[in-house]
Amino acid sequence: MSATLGFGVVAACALLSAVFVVRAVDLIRAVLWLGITLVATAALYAMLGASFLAGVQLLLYVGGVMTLMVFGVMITRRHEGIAPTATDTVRPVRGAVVAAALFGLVAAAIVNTEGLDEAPARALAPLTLADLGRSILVEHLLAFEALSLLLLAAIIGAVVIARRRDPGPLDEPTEASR
Amino acid sequence: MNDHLLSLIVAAPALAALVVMFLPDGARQAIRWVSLLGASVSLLGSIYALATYDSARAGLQRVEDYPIVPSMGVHLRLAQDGWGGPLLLLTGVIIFAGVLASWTVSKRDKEYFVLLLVLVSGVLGVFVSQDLLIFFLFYEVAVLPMYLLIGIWGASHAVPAKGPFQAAWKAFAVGDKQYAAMKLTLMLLVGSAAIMAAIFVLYLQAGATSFDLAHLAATSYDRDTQIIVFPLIWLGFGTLAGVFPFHTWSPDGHASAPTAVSMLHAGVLMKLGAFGVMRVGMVLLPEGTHFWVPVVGAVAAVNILYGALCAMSQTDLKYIVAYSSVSHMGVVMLGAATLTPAGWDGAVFQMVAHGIMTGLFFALVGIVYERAHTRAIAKMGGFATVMPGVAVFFTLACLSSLGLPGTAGFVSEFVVFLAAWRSGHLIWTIAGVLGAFITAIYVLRATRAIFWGPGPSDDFHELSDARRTEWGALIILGTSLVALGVWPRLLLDPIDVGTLTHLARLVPGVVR
Amino acid sequence: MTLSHCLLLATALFSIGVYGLLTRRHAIAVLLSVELMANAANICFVAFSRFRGGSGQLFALFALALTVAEVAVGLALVILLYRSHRDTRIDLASEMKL
Amino acid sequence: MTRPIVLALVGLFAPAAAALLLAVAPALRRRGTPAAALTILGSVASFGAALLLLADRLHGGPAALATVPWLRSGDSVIAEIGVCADGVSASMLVVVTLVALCVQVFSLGYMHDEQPPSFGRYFTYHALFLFSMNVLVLAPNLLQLFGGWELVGVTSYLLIGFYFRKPSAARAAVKAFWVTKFADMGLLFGLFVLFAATGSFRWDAHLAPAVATAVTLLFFLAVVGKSAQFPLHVWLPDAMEGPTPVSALLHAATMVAAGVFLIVRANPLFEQSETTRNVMLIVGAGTALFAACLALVQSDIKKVLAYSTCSQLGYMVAALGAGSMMGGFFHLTTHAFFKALLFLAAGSAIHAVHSNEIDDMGGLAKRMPWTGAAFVIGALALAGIPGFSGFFSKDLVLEAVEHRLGHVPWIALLGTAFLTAFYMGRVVVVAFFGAPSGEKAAHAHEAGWSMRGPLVVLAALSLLGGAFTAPFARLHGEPYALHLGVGPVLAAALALGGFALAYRVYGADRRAAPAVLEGLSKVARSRAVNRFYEFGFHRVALVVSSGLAWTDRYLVDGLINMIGYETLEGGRRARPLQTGLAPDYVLAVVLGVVGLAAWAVAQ
Repeated sequence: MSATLGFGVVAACALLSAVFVVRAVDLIRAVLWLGITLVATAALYAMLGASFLAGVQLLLYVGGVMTLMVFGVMITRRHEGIAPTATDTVRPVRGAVVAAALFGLVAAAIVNTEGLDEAPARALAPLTLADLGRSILVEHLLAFEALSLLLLAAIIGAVVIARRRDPGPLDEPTEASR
Repeated sequence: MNDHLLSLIVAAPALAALVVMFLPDGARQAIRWVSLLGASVSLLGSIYALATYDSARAGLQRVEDYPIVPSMGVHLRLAQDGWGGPLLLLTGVIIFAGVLASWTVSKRDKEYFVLLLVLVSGVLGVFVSQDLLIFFLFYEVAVLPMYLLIGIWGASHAVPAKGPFQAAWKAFAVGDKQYAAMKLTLMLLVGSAAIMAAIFVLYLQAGATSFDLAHLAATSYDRDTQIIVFPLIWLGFGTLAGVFPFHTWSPDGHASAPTAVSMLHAGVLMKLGAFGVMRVGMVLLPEGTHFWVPVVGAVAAVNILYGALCAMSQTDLKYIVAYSSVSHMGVVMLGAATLTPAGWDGAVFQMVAHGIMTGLFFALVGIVYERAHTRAIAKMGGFATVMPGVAVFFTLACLSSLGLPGTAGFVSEFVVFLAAWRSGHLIWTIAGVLGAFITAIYVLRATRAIFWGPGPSDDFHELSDARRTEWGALIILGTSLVALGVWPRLLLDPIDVGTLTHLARLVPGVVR
Repeated sequence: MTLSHCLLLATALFSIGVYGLLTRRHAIAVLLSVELMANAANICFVAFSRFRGGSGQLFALFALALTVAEVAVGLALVILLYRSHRDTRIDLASEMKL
Repeated sequence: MTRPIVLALVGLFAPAAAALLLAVAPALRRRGTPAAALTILGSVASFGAALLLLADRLHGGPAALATVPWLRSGDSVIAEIGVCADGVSASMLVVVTLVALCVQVFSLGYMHDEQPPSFGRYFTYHALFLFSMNVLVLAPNLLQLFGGWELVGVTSYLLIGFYFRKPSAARAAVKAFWVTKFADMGLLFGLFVLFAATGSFRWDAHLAPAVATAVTLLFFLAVVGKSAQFPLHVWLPDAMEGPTPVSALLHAATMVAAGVFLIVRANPLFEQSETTRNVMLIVGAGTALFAACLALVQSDIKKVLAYSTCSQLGYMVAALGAGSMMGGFFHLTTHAFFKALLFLAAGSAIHAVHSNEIDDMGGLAKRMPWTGAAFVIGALALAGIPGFSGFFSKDLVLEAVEHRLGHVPWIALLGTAFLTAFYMGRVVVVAFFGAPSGEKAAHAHEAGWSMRGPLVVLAALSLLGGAFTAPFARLHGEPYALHLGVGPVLAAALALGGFALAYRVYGADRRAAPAVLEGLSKVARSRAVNRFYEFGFHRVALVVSSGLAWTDRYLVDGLINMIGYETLEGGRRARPLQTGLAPDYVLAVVLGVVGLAAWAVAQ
């Protein structure tokens, strides 16, 4: 019972803050609301027995990604456009309808799926950290290595893309800046 | 006996093209001689291949087999059957003459010769491929360079917008060379798509283990499949063979194309279409063929008559020849539709005969056009005075085209019409013979208008008779035309061997 | 707390992310929405791992790493966009139009 | 190889060798004289072989046949080519090669003023013609005969159009080819029917009556074209645009007679159909009379002779229709000699006067005695005056025709005999007697021996040709005895009357125009038959053709253009969908996801 209550609280936090993420006008605030969602998710992981993942989530996301985002916001503009265009009135409605439709469909599918909440035939042994480590470094070593390569590539790529080249394009508006 | 002769014949033009590609741009003579060398290797090789084909043994000879994708059963499998030799020879003759006729091309000559040679490799490959997928690949290799050859080296003219569909004229410059090239390519590609679909149906129904034509032919497909697939192949390949009403790429394409390209296209490429219909469509799908053959024959008869009638009122020399090709390809399809040994012999013979004849025609038209700078017949007249040699060969081509005994055209038309009549298709035959008569009207009218009459007017001061390499082209083509007309068994006997092998599957009675 | 609860929660988060994706115009806000959606997916992984077994956690871990990479590249792109357009509203970038 | 075969092959290939050599060696051809020498050499060889062949046959030598398979398909031989040396081919070969030789020698003088290249071209065509004609004559089956038939058509086309710079000659050449080619479709279809019925192209097959009628009627259509019978005679008068020796050889003596030769050859087939023979009788007699009428009012000497040729070919056709192969064939032979003679003599006169019009001539007999004598002998032979060759052959024809179809054809032919004498008398009187009508005619003089020699040879044959009647009959295994019945006497009397009348009318006034003839010349000038064909070509064929060409360009191809155009338009209409804005694409992706989810749920 307490687990259900805890889940309810966590879920409420996550959803509410998620709504703020997508509705906040000020981007810094949006980033911070996202942080709350992520923390709530980390809590959910912990409740689901994935404590290591919860830790990683906190470290990587809340610690790393959030910081990055804040910097990104600081480098660029903080607010969306000043003058709202005609599409600005249509767009939220459209988005809401589509998102609601998606949610409705998937939720209906989940609710209608029979036997989703039945207990598995045999009890599951909880996944220990050791199991996880072995799984990563033994069974899925290749994928792990590939992932590290990908990360390296992403980092280098990010640096290359974002690196300021000649001062030219920044200082003078080019033809591309319409 | 495996002397890799077929590989050599097929590869020689492509190798020559490769060499030409690495020659410096300015090496005009070297480019031409290397191209001619490649063409001669194919020509001589095909003569040798034809001469050494063992008619008594029949069947596939000089088989070469290189696995390409063994898991799917794709093999580069080349072999010569009875039909292969004559058709290789035709291609050899035409490309040889075509290179000679292109001697004076000056714009981007290197690229021109490269494309021409690549195209010919494709054609040669089709005639000896025994693997359907490779057959199709060669087919595409033969068809696609045409786009560039017409689009870059072609000639444009304007066609006024009229009729209920003139809206389309706004979008394309009808008559423009790019228009002609695009129309040709798109129509043929739509045809290719149909062929591709048909090939995969056949492949899958035959167990998806091999594209070998012999294997596919040994499979019996169910009747409904055959009835659905046959029209795909007929119209797919038929588009290239100028089957009505999918022939309209041909007049514009041929009119816009440069000389040697018209020669190759009308002379050889259109035959690929008819060859495909017979070799793939009819041989692999007997029941579908029997079901559809009344339509095929009727459309062929329409082709003959319609093409001839359209040609009669053309005012542009190249259009006349182009429509006459549409008409003559009808003879091929008519022969094929009789499903008799004589009809098929005649059809394949007509491929060769018409190939050479139309090659000669386009070579001559090219010569005239180069000198006179016009193709409008109304402006010409009396050219025989200054270009007697050209006039002689033009008359020869005309005579073959109207089916004069002693020229190759007679043999094929006579045999085809005889076969059609004998198998009871009286209406087709009457249409065909009438078409041949109308041919006599329009070709002789054109000859009279161009060559006869008082000497040329002052507008034409650059007229001169054919020059050295042009003579070469004309003489080779003209001699072949007469030689085949006088002694048709040179090619008819090997063709017959092939016919009997292929027809045996359709008409079980004709087993030798 | 059952599997379907977790899945419903994930769906809800994902849908909110979609809403954000469709409505926000600032590139970074779009990125934030994508993060929400990735997060929802991860919840599914972990939930299935918890209730049905299998290597869902492992997947979640890998997905996390991928997300980080994505964020890095995405932010770099945003910065580039800002530099070339002096703006980060994605609906102004219509270069994809022929 | 037996002797007849060798001889036949020599006869066939001697001119072929000459033609081939001239074709592949332009240097030889352009020099002119060597070309003439080669061609004449070929003709001499051919003629010698033909004579030997005929002599053998007359002494009872065997007929010989040698063939090789020419077209094979499957296990069956479709067609063979080769030579057939029997009585019919031997006698025809002699006639053809002899006349050809005479004409070629004559041409040496007649064409002397041509430039060497065109002189060479002329003789090359002649060699080609002789070869083609021999292919036809020596054909062992009807397919090869058809081959030769078409080839002589082409050489006729080339020779009529020899003066290709002259637009009228160019038109005449093409017209001749079209008309005969049209008729040739009959022969082609006849061959198809024959082959479908018997599986071969032999002329001695036995056919079902209906098939026999179909085959022979189809063949006869080709004969009507080639032998210029009504209503396909229109090309022959125009063909006179060719050089006169060509008219003598092709359009009088040999090529136009090929139609008659075909009937002679395929006589076993024609004998099987009463219907066809009646048609032949009617067409032949009708043409004979009709063409003779038109000949009355021509002022061009060659046109008179051309219509006369039509008329005489009508005789032959009628004789064959009456079942007398001997009569038709023998008239062909004698006609070849005297008509060639007439044309060559006319050519000689034209050469001297430089005009075709008989009104420009006059009194030529005095200045050109050889030519005048030759022409008169020819005219008498043509009119069938007793003693001349024409008398004997016409006798055979009239005898055969007499009792057929209620005497109507017979009367028509007798009338024709009268008219023939009248129009020939007119030409003789106007062109060769009386006073010269102008400077040129007054200074006309005989040409060299190359032109006189052939005239002498042919005149001798026209005069004495009657002597060949008996051997000719023996050769063809038919009984022959000269008997003077009503027909021959009546015909001779009518001929004499015709001459007399011509002398009465034109002797006094060379430009006399009797009222009867006025009407006729109106008919001749109206060119009704020609106009019918012209209408058919310009108003029907060309209109249909340009209609179809328009359809092809603007409907068939237009439709295809339209498909392309609509595709482009469709793309243009679909283009706004692509905004280039990322959010729109995202929306599309999400909608896709929603769609997929809906589909998954619905499953």
